[in-house]
Amino acid sequence: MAALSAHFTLPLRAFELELALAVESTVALVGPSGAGKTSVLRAIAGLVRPSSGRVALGDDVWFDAENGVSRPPEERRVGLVFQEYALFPHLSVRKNVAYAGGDRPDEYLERFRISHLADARPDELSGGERQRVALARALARNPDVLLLDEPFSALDAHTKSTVRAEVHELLGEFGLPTLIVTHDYEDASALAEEVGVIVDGKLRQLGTPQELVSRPSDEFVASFTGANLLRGSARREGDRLTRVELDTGESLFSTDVAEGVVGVVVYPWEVAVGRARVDDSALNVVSGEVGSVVEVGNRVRVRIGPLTAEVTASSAERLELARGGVAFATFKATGTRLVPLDGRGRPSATDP
Amino acid sequence: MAALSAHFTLPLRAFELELALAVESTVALVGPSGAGKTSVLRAIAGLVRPSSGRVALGDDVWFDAENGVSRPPEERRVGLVFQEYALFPHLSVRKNVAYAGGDRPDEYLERFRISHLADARPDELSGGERQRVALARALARNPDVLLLDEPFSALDAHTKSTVRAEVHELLGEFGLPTLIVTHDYEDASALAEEVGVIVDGKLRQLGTPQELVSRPSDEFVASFTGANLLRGSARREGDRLTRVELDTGESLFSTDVAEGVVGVVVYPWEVAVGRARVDDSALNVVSGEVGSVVEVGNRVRVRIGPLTAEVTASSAERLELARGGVAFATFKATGTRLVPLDGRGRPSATDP
Amino acid sequence: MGESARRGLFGIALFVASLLTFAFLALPLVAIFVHVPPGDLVAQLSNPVVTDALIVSLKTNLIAQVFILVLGTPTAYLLATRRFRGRALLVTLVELPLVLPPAVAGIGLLAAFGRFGLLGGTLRGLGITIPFTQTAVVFAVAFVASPLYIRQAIAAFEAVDANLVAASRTLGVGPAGTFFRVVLPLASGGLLAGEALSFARGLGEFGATIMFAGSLQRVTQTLPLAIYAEFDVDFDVTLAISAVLIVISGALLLSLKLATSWQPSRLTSRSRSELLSWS
Amino acid sequence: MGESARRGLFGIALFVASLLTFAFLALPLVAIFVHVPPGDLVAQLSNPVVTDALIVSLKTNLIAQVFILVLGTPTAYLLATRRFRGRALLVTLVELPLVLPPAVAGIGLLAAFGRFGLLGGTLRGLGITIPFTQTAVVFAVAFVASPLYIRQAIAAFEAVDANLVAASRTLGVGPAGTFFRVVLPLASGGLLAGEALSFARGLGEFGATIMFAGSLQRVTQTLPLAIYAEFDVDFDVTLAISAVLIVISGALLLSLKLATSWQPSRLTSRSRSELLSWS
Amino acid sequence: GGAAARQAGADGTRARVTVYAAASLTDVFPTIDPTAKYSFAGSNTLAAQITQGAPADVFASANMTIPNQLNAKNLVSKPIVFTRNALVVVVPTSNPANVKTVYDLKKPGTKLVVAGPTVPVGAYTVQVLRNMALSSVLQNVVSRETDVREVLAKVALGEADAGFVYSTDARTVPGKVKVLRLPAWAQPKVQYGISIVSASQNKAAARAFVNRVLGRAGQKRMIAAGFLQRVKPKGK
Ligand SMILES: Nc1ncnc2c1ncn2[C@@H]1O[C@H](COP(=O)(O)OP(=O)(O)OP(=O)(O)O)[C@@H](O)[C@H]1O
Ligand SMILES: Nc1ncnc2c1ncn2[C@@H]1O[C@H](COP(=O)(O)OP(=O)(O)OP(=O)(O)O)[C@@H](O)[C@H]1O
Ligand SMILES: [Mg+2]
Ligand SMILES: [Mg+2]
Repeated sequence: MAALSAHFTLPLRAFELELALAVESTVALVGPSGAGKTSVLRAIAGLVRPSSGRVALGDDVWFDAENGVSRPPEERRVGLVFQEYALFPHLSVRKNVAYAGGDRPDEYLERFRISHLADARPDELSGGERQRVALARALARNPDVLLLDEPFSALDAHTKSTVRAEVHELLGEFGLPTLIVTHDYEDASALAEEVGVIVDGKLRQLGTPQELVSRPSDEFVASFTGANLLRGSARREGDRLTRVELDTGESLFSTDVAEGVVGVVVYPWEVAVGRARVDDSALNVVSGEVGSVVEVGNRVRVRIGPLTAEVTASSAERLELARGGVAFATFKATGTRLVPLDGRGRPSATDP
Repeated sequence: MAALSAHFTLPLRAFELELALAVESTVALVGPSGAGKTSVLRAIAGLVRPSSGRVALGDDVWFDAENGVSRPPEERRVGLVFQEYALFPHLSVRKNVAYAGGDRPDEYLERFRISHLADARPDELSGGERQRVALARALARNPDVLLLDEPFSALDAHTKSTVRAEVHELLGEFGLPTLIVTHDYEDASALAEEVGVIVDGKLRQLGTPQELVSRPSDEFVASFTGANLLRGSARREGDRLTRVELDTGESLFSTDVAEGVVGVVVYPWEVAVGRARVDDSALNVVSGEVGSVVEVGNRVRVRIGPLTAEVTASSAERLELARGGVAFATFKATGTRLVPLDGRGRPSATDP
Repeated sequence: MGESARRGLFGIALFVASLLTFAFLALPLVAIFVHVPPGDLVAQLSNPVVTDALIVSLKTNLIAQVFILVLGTPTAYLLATRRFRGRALLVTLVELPLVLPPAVAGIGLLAAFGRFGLLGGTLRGLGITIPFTQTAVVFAVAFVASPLYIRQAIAAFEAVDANLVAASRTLGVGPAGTFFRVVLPLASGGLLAGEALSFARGLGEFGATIMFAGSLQRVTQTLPLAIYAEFDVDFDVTLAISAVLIVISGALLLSLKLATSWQPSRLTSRSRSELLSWS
Repeated sequence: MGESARRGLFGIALFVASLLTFAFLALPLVAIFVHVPPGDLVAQLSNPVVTDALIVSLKTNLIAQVFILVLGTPTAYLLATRRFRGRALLVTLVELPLVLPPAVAGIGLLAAFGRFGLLGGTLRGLGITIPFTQTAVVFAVAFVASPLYIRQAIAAFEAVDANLVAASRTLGVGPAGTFFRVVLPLASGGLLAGEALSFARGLGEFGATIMFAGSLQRVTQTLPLAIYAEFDVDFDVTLAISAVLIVISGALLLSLKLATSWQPSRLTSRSRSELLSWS
Repeated sequence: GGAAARQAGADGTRARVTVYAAASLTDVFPTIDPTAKYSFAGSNTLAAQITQGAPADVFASANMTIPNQLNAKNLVSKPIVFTRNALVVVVPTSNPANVKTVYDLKKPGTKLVVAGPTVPVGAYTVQVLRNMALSSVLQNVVSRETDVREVLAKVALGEADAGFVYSTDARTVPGKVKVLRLPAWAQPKVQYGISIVSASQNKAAARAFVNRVLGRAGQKRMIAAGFLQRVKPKGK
């Protein structure tokens, strides 16, 4: 399987999309709405023309600004699954899958377990079914690259996990170079070996899910991977610790090295909760009112002041978090990371 | 605060919406797309007229089929937040919030931290900001009931949790009777004391999140709360155990009592994973290929045959689940629940 | 309460205004049929003036519509899918005949294709004369009726979801294939509607025809011209012909309705209607 | 490769067809201006025939448009927001004049309001004569031009998101308030467009007017009628008047374009245009 | 509605008389009374409009038949002959079909334009041709216009090769058309009749106008415009 290599710049309304990617197995791009995710796929598929750069599959060049090469979409062997699936409403499921005239569409109907829907119209299908038809159609064109745009955003929360597992297995079977874009980090980490975080058209960080979680390059990546973020100003303390003065006045310690305005990143499952203050120099403590208490499976996500902590249902019971009141969130200095605050790309909903 | 009581039937295209509700504090309705959730709110707000039934706030009757009472929307004191927010695109944020002419809108702008956006047009706002404007607008009309339609569906995954916490706190402050509809069980359980599962216009089960998880009334509720579901036929075995013959041939034991075709419900966190078969009469064992392996925070959701299990990252490492191969999922007979299979309401994406 | 009172007033205002509109628009049509006993209506269909005019009208209009479809459709597609400098100007050009006094259109056609018109010399060189011939009628009709079709077609093409076109392209089907397999089927409703409108408008063409093609029974005298000619001879005949034309136009329009009935989003309109069922 | 070849052909076909269309539509207009030295164009504006006709046209059309707006808007809103039995029929009725030969419209108006018309007796009783007066012109214009406005208005009202109306209602604002504070502002673009079209169509009205109002200078002789009349007297004058009218209509249409330019979803059209920038 | 209607009539009532006159009088009548309001068209069309209740005060027709018919229906007063006219053939000055005499009109392919049979001049045309045994010429007709001025216009534009109009019309487009006279013996009796509309609100002014036309000054202008004496001078 030839790998897809794409580096280009594409002027969008509000900013310029600018990235370089090499897709061999499965890569996912995560980013907020309007980050330019769909535009990336459109550029690779040849639906928009970048202002500069190069897009090639192996040594088959699809786009090259220098040499004025720009193949139309129908001459690039891409399988693009659109955000809203873009099934042809006037054609039956079978006709949709057979549209590209690929060899034996019925095989694909079989494979995607939609044979029983062959004669239905798209508008009679459920979200999950639509999704499979769209995938089948894209693959029936037997492409050399697979591009998925928000493959799950149109699904109910409860069907999503099932579908996601299916898709994951299918991707395995076909083993095509695949580029997925989504705004849901969990989807991305579930499907891709490599995840890139894209904001305002720029790639903030590209790496394995583990890397993103263990070494987020900035506050935005951190918040995307589900971490808590506390703003403060850092000062070295001794040679191994950094002291961070929070805007709230409290101060935290981190084993990361940094100076000036930073964000302290700590993941909910690194945070322990208690009703009494523990005094342990190795532990950071943040106290606050108990906010929302959310049961997730057998665990409970509880908000304490600026922090979200994740504790077991049992300990939540023991601490009677449900009744509110003050609580103390504690986490190790080693459990924290410090990231620069460039002031950009903050999740808007948390703006002051 | 007077409570909202609503019981009515409303013929929809495909089925009849039929439910009875009493909302004193916060109730959430969960259901798949097309279940009739929005229609419930529309009926209560007076935007559609039920064919029969009664809607009243305390003893103030809004709708009563018998006595031909049917107040128009503007005469029911509801604060309805629409699925896509339905902000007036031609009005500034301030004008939107002031639309109902409620006393001092600026207070609400303050309270919802959108004063800095007062003069912006809705289309210049981020999802999270829109959401707060919509809430502010609905509350500025100072209503007696709050109705929220998919309050988070328009948000990026990563801003959602933050916003959800905010909303939860605001609901606390205002302490209005609130009815939320959503297709995301997690959202529902996060915000509401009582959660109802609605499918095809019928209320399947109404109870606290804990009740739904511990005693799902049917396969649909179970799958909605994130459980695994295995089909099989049950036969009593001794007086305490029930043996369930799975379609796959394997057989499981449950402490629940049932006969005939049933669904075996087991939650991912009740399932342990191993590479070797453990033989323990008290343990159910299901073996299968390791499918998708998804990291979620510090835990890993792994698919083994028909089951999804949730294990710690560390044990996932130890078992090298990532490399696939066969694995064994084990769970206690006491950890299972048996639900009747009415064949309806199965999450369509998992249809054969 | 004042609110509901005002609401009542609003509803009444709506109702009264609509009633007036409908009355004003219906009266003239009703009046004609009142004057014309069904018998006459049928009898007129054997009146040579009417039959000849009907034939001329149909023949010229069918030819004109063929041209409108064959040339107008690509034009509409171009205008709907391309953005370029001067596009607004071209759209205006395409719509201008719609708002131009037909008489002016006639003058224009004379000035362009008449003996001493811009192309007069060229045409004479080719031994072609257009004024006073059925060709002239076709020209007049095509000129006056095309905008109605092209406008609708542009709208119909613009309404086709761009993502479907994109999907077709990424599935390896070129622009042509995409046009015929995706765009055309999805736009067909709107195109049909536009075509019906355009055809009806063409059938009614009067000012431009009389100026550019003159009026000669069996050659260039279309139904509207016949009406005008008959007007001073026998008002009853005129009424009867009018009735015939109303029936034709009405039928066309209804077929149009059926062709497009599916277009407005059902849910939206339905729920809105419910919403306002009190006001 | 064959694909790209076919694509080339398709592009060329599109291009050629469009070129032909534009040429055909532009020629008559160009021709008129070729014949008319700009001097004449200005001179005509002081020709009493033209000025009288211009005054009559403007007066009658303005009155007609006031009626169309005042009565047509509620009618459109009713048809856009209510679903009831017979609605399709009423919509057809509203659109019929659009496809009716203007001459027939004139006959219909005569049959309704003429001396021997349905209401003839009643009107004479009230000492009112309508045919061949300026009132007749207003009637003719209103009858022929209203559909263009009402159709657009219906579309504009239907395009207003039902949820916004619902939101306004749940915020305690009744139907009337909602109409004026939400629906009207959001529909204004479409309404303006419709109004411009209707006004332009009215200015061009010919067939119905000559039938129902005759052509009496300073009373019922509108610009189109003046053109027709002058045609017999002095072709150059006719050309000049035509030029004047083309300029007016063109201006109207362009203003219309501007009024509606924002309407088609920008993103869609843009991305579509890019999508096809190869074909 | 009525308001506009009355007021429309009103600018007339102050002695402003409304005259419905045959198209061939388009140029001459305004010289006789510039203050009157005119509607020029085919006499037949005007008649139809008067029948439909058009607010005319005076009706001047290009023949006697039409006003007599209206008079029979008591729609207008008994028509008085106020002038006469003669029929001619006009051809474009460029004369593309090279028509020298009326007999050349027989040449097949000649584009001949005449007025409709209900229009006076159309009827006269048929008579002339019958008188000259040239009815076959009518096979060359390419259009039947709604009034004489339309015929003239089509010829003046050069679109038509020839057309039958009144000699007075021919004079209104000097240099644009050549006139082919028709033999006196073939000429039909072209008499113009003027009458007062019974429904006129404005009879006084109407009578005044008629007298003006019949009066010396009026007749002078008619003759100056090429019309003939009201009554044939008893040939010597
Ligand atoms: N062809 C284009 N030209 C100019 N600007 C564009 C184009 N397409 C999209 N944009 C703008 O570029 C930005 C990115 O759009 P895009 O659809 O790629 O974002 P996205 O990440 O896919 O968002 P979402 O998650 O909502 O789908 C948006 O602000 C959009 O308005
Ligand atoms: N006013 C109505 N009359 C008839 N049928 C309706 C009406 N409104 C909605 N429906 C239909 O009733 C069903 C429920 O619609 P509704 O919008 O309430 O579902 P929902 O649960 O809100 O779905 P989603 O989660 O996608 O918003 C749908 O099938 C819809 O087509
Ligand atoms: Mg996107
Ligand atoms: Mg909904």
